[in-house]
Amino acid sequence: MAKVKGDIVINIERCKGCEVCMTACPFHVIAMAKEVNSKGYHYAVKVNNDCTGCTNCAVVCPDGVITVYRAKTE
Amino acid sequence: MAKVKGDIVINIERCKGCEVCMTACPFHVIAMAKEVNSKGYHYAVKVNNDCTGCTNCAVVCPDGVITVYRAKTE
Amino acid sequence: MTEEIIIAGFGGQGVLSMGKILAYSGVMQNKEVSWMPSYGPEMRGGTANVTVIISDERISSPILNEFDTAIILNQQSMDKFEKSVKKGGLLIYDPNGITRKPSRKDINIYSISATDKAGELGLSKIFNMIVLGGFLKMKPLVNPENIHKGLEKSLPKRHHNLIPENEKAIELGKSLLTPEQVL
Amino acid sequence: MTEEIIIAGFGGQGVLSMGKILAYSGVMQNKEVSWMPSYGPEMRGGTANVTVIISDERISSPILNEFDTAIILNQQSMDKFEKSVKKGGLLIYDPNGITRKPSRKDINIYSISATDKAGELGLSKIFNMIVLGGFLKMKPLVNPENIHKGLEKSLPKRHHNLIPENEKAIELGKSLLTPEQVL
Amino acid sequence: MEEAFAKLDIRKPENIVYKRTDLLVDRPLSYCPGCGHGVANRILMETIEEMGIQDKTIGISPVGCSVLAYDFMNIDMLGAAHGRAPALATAIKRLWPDHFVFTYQGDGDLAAIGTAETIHACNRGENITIIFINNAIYGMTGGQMAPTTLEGMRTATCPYGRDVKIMGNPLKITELISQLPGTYFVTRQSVHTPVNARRAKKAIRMAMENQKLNKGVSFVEIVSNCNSGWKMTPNQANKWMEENMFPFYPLGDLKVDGKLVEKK
Amino acid sequence: MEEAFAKLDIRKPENIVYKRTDLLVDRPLSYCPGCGHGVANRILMETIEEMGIQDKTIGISPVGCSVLAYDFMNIDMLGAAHGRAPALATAIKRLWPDHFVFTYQGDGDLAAIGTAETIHACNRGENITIIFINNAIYGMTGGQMAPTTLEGMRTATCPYGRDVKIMGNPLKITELISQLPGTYFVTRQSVHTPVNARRAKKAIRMAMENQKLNKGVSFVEIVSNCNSGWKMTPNQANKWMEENMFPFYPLGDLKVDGKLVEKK
Amino acid sequence: MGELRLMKGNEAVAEAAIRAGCDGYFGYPITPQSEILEYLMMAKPYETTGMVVLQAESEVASINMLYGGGGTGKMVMTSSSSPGISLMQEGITYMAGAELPALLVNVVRGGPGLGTIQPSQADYFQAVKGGGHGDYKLIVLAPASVQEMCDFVKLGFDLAFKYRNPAMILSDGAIGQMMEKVNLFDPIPRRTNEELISQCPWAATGKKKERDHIIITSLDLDPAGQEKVNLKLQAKYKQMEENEVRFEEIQCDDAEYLFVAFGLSARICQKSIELAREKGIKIGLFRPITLYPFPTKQIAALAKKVKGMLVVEMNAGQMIEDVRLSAGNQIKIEHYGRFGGIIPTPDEVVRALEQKIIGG
Amino acid sequence: MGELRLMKGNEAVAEAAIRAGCDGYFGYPITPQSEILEYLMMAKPYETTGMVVLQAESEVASINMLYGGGGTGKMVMTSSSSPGISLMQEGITYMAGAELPALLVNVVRGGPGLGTIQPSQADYFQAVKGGGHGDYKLIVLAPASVQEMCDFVKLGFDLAFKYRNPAMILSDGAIGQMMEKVNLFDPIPRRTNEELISQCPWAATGKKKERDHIIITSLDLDPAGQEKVNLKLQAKYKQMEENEVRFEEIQCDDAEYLFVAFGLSARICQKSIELAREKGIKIGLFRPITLYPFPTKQIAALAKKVKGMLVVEMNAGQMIEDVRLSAGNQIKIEHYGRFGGIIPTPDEVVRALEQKIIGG
Ligand SMILES: Cc1ncc(C[n+]2csc(CCOP(=O)(O)OP(=O)(O)O)c2C)c(N)n1
Ligand SMILES: Cc1ncc(C[n+]2csc(CCOP(=O)(O)OP(=O)(O)O)c2C)c(N)n1
Ligand code: SF4
Ligand code: SF4
Ligand code: SF4
Ligand code: SF4
Ligand code: SF4
Ligand code: SF4
Ligand SMILES: [Mg+2]
Ligand SMILES: [Mg+2]
Repeated sequence: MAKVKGDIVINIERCKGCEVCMTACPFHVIAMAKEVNSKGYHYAVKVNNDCTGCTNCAVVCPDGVITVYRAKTE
Repeated sequence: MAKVKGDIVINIERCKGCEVCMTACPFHVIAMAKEVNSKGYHYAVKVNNDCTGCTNCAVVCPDGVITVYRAKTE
Repeated sequence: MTEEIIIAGFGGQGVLSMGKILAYSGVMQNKEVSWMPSYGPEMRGGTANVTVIISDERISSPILNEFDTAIILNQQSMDKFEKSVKKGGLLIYDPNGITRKPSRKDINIYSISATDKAGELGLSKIFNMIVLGGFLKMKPLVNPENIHKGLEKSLPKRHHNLIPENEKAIELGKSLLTPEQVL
Repeated sequence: MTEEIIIAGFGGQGVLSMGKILAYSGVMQNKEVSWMPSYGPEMRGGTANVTVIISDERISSPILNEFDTAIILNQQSMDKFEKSVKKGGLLIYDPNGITRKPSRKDINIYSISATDKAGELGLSKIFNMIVLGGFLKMKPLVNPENIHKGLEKSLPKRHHNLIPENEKAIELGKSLLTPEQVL
Repeated sequence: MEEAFAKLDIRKPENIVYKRTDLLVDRPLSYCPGCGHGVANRILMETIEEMGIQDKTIGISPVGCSVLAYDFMNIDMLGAAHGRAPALATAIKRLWPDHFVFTYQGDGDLAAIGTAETIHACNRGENITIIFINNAIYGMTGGQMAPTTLEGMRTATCPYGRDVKIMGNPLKITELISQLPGTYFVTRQSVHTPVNARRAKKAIRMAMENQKLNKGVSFVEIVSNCNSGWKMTPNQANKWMEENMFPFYPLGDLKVDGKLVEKK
Repeated sequence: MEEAFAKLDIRKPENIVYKRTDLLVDRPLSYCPGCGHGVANRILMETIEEMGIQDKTIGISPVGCSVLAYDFMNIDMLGAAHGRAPALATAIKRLWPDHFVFTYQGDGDLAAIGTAETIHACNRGENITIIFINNAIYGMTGGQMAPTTLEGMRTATCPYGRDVKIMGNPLKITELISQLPGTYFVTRQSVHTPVNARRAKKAIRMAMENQKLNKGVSFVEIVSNCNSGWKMTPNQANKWMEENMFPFYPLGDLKVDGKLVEKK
Repeated sequence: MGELRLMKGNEAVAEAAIRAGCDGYFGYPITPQSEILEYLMMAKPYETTGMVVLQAESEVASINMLYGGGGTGKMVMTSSSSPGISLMQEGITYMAGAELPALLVNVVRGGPGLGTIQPSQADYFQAVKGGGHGDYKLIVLAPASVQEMCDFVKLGFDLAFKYRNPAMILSDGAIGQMMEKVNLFDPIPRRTNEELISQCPWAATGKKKERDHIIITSLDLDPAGQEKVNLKLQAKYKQMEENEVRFEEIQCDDAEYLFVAFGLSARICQKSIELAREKGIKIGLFRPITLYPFPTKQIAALAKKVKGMLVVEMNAGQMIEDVRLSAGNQIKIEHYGRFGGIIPTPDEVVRALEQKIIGG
Repeated sequence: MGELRLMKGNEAVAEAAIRAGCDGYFGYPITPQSEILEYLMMAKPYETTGMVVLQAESEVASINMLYGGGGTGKMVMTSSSSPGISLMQEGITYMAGAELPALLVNVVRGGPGLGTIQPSQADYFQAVKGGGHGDYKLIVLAPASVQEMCDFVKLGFDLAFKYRNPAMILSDGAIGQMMEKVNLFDPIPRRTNEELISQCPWAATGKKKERDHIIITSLDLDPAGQEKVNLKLQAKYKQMEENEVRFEEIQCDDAEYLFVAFGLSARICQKSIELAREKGIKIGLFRPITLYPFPTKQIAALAKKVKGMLVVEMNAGQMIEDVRLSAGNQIKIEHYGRFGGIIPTPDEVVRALEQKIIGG
């Protein structure tokens, strides 16, 4: 059966660590890094492979820093 | 039987001849003079004795130039 | 040639339009003209006046303190402008409503009973043309042809049928003018 | 005596309040003071700096182009203010986040590892007091008593219980200061 | 002619039933013959006289035909800049809370340039009375289009009639402000007949009484004629008003005691 | 840490389902972390991109936190004076009738200083789109009270909470303008969750499509957080917004196709 | 060529706007200039040239409509009188800061405050020194006749677009209300959008592929950037000062004394010259036409030739400051003014000359 | 006596207002002065002194609230920064025309237009020449320290009531935002309504039997009446010019050169004096404190003693016109300015002195 698989890429230099995406992800794919970027923000990171590519995180990201991929896999 | 009788006094120098009082009087007591006052207006005049002192004319006179009297007469 | 005129009277007497027809006629005769009205609240039911200047040269001030001619149509204006006529100048007035006649000895004075005549003939709308006629008799600054053109230009198209009547009133005015003091 | 100081770092580092406590302590010691912050959008997530002047005389310009002391808490501020220290003056900096150390040869340079120490002790809220301590060690402009009063005046009443902790941080700062170049 | 009917013996002071109020200064009003402003000025002054609050009333006249209202109303008054009367009233009422404060404004003043001040004073629920003379035109400046000018109506700046596609719809500002919680009493009246004038006066009385009770904004619209601007005689104008203005601006209360009046 | 989960092989251009629109300039936005302005900016630009009208769109940014929106939106834009965006839009749309014109305004901008311009542009039925970000505060200037600040809510100029007796009621400007015949589509949305953001985008799309059809004003309110001004984290702010703002400013359409939506 | 008409100054402005190819007029009624909007509404240019005419809800809205229109490269104008112009000050400094072309007509009435509706020249300072905040300049033209009311509309638009700067016609109630002969220039067609786009590449007209998006603003949060904006503006103003000074000299050649006056006052002074020369006083008139840029050099040169200058203004003394700054303090320079709507008469001006300059 | 505090200039204004017995503050937020309203809202003087504090819907509303309050004799004030003050121009000229007391605080930022929020002095012309229409003057006070921000609130109110004229404190973002030691004067109780009525018989406070009704207006439809109003205003301004000029001279006694500067610029120049005197340049500072009435006579006198003056302003050259008008053109007078929010540093001012005045 074809399964839908997703992935995200976060532009961490542009991330402001607001955590809105984290709240929005139904699959808890996103968490905040301990490290900060050059602007001093704890940026968002992907913490598992459960992404379905639903785009929720990207849709609510105020800084538009998330790119979402989706593909059917076997 | 006691009858109510009215009378009006028009300050003709202040009258602007707008004719609003004339329209408002239920008893056609008021008409406009042929003569003009010093401002050039055909002022309002009393033309009969049918006034009941209802104050209608005074109430609508924009320039407040009508004084109304009323008394019971026999 | 420069003629500096004040026309003054009540708001409803057509003072401004008389000035306008005169000015437009001047334009038609290729003169320089200026028409400077009083404006604003003094006009609401009050007096109105207009300064008209007709000249062969560029006009300097549109606002003047003395005039070659004063055309005066009510008492207030008489009080205000009699003194502003240049020595040897011309004063034309309509005696209707005038309680104090002009008293200056150093100017030419004419009266014109335009109100009465207009009332008589039921022409009160063009009362001002009668007065204009009186003025033109004394100062034929513009010829009848250009007055015609001036009327055409200053009256809205829908009133052009009234031009002949206006012209007649002007002619009437010429005949009504009565000298009172000629220097 | 006039001491002209610039304190510069990130918005969140307590730069302005460090300046304020210093200034208020100066007031308590009966000095003239001025506290002139940078303000506006550059503060939103960006850098912040404040010029503090403490003097025995009336203070002339609150805005200066060179300083007796620069207290520098990030790289941007280093780039901007190292050059503004007067010859023979003092530069104190926290090496955390500094990628290019100060290179001037004509000034006194001290470092103070306040960020690290504060992190270690879980005192990051009063990191700025550690730095202030370092400065006061070099320039004891105000005595501890007046610093206490300064803290009382500048902290809201509900935070007065934290004053002893602040004072301890100042003492700590004095011990952390490390000379790097002494003229 | 007058004399023939003038000799009735009831002309005695004790028989006076209507007399120009002393709160109108003894001088001619500057309004055109037959203009509703005159009646509105008078019934407002009568109300203040009857309430006995002359010494505690501060009025604000606008820029518009009633710009000189302060010359006629025998109370302390301020002439506001065009549209800003509600701002003046706000400050005055807050600074003199036990005084009575009213504004008297035209439709251009209140609903065009002064829209923001009107809405915000109403929204704050300032404890004031607003008298709003809606004559659907800028009377003072020579009859230009107002926000309230009716569709198709001709004015100096819509000589071919108001074209709502270009100029927008007539603005029912009174309906709008009645939606705001800060308004307590909102009514629309007229003064062109004795009945209406008496009713309008009652409304003004209620508006002023509300101030005593600290109720917030009382707003009295008076749909009125501008016969000069409309280029009609006063009686024609009043008739035209009944036929054309009242259908669009229906008379009656919009909000009473802080509650919207249900439309029938 | 990132790396551990980063190696999926579906990261190929053909698999992209969401990507920052090119109509956002490639630079950081100046808004605070988690601020709704960012989402609103983006979905507006996505809409313009999807409609393919970049070359025919003229935008107007206000004075407020979005004062620099012109730096982020990759279209031709004008920065208006505080509150005056609808006046600019009016002129621009009338002078460029086949262009798309929108304003993007905050609550202070649109509902305080700009009240008159807002009401009159809406009343004239200008054929424009108004995007209205209601965060119940003046974000830009450091969190002062806005006309829309809720009762009891604390801001820099009502540090003890908005006291409606002194400061007036929060102004439901959207309800007000929906009453005007010049508005065609009036809706209230939010952008704090994926569902809401998608809905808001649809509303913006409809608003822009209406311009094509010459329908008059389309007005999209977006209830949004100002976490800085409210002194909360973004997620706290969004929660607070749901609990406190939405009851007073309920989401949904107020007017569709020129008709008021009946309240349930 | 042209067309001869007898017109009010206000009507001439309106007709000239249509003929100049103006794209949009936005204004609010106020005496003594309401005829401008009324004339336009009667003429309905939207049905002929396509010019937009809109009665705005206020002067604040009007000026911001101009900001919008001007920012998109359109030829836009407004008109008002003193109180309305005061309300526009924020918008005006925004337009100057954003370098937008537009034409403003101020038919000045007596101030301060609501004042009176009679003519005045008391808005000189506001027009030339900047009634709004910040360092900016308007191009200010002072017509003295109905003909110039007409011509300066075109000139004002030309200069406004040449320098991307708002221009103002500073007239007064008398010139607005009086009628004179006007030679109307031939109508110039409105630019097409394509012409506009090629002539005004700086304007916000919709982002084209081949160029960056355009931003119209007067903001730079970075003070260094804002200083650059200011330096650019100052350089532009210098250019205007070098190239755009306009003035008129009347009988200055043999003059021992000078009237310096603009607008209506200059017309009155012409009559005063006639009167004074009859008395044997050798006097001329210097009339600044551009109040900004001010004819500083010309006045400085004349100051070396004459014995004294009487600055005649319908205000309490405003342009006299610029005259003094130009002429220095070697010769006698005095002011004669009437205010609040009063117009000086030619003879009283001569008396003032005799008392303040010749006698004094 | 008094109370010593370290305060921001903006806070000092707010606290001084409460202490001066101010009856009402009406204002709208704008950087860099929002702390004034914020401080007042935090202090809640309506619960103590009874002072009204209201956030208005706009600056236009604010100034008209002042008109209302001032017209009833209350001690009212507003504050704003440049764009907001531009919006107030109509209201300001109305208040000047109606002769109403009130205090306005302009914490100036860089212009023109929206500009920048950093400090500037580019609103000098607007403040002293009249940003609104008509011939009127504001009393303009230029504080150079936080102490003066405090003291001038009281002084401003005193002068405003003495002359029945709006007074303005022309400050800037730096003085508004910086903290200095302030000696706060002792609170003065607000006047009771009875005191007000007896002190301000001209105010609209409700018509009393024993007097005529009072009318507050700036309108006189009759130009002759309006001219009288203007003559009265001019006479009042003359009074101010004679009695209210304030200034400070620093090291002027032996000076060969002078800085002329106000507000923040004057503070910077004080440092520049230190630097220049170290180099042996004998320089002093003349600081106008009242920008209107301007210290014309004092500058004229100094112009006879020194070789040159450098006018230092955070603008493109505004006060220099008044300096030149005062000093004439016998000595060298040049301008040094930075704009758009940039503050000159003490050393660059010295360099400018050397180049433009001493060397030049
Ligand atoms: C700022 C300003 N703009 C315009 C005017 C001119 N003006 C005076 S009254 C008026 C409108 C009057 O109309 P309205 O308010 O309806 O009052 P009405 O005269 O009809 O009673 C206008 C536009 C002004 N005085 N001030
Ligand atoms: C005439 C004027 N007054 C005041 C300001 C200051 N100011 C800038 S933004 C703003 C309010 C911003 O609030 P809002 O419109 O709600 O936008 P937000 O920042 O919340 O998105 C104010 C008052 C200004 N720039 N211009
Ligand atoms: S696309 Fe959906 S599942 Fe994937 S990270 Fe984003 S929100 Fe989570
Ligand atoms: S929503 Fe965007 S900015 Fe916020 S944490 Fe997630 S990726 Fe970063
Ligand atoms: S009082 Fe009544 S009856 Fe008498 S004249 Fe007046 S309207 Fe007529
Ligand atoms: S209503 Fe008054 S003003 Fe009009 S005609 Fe009658 S009496 Fe005269
Ligand atoms: S113009 Fe109209 S509103 Fe004004 S007074 Fe005349 S009739 Fe009344
Ligand atoms: S201040 Fe508030 S509205 Fe402004 S960017 Fe920050 S969170 Fe957003
Ligand atoms: Mg009206
Ligand atoms: Mg907001």
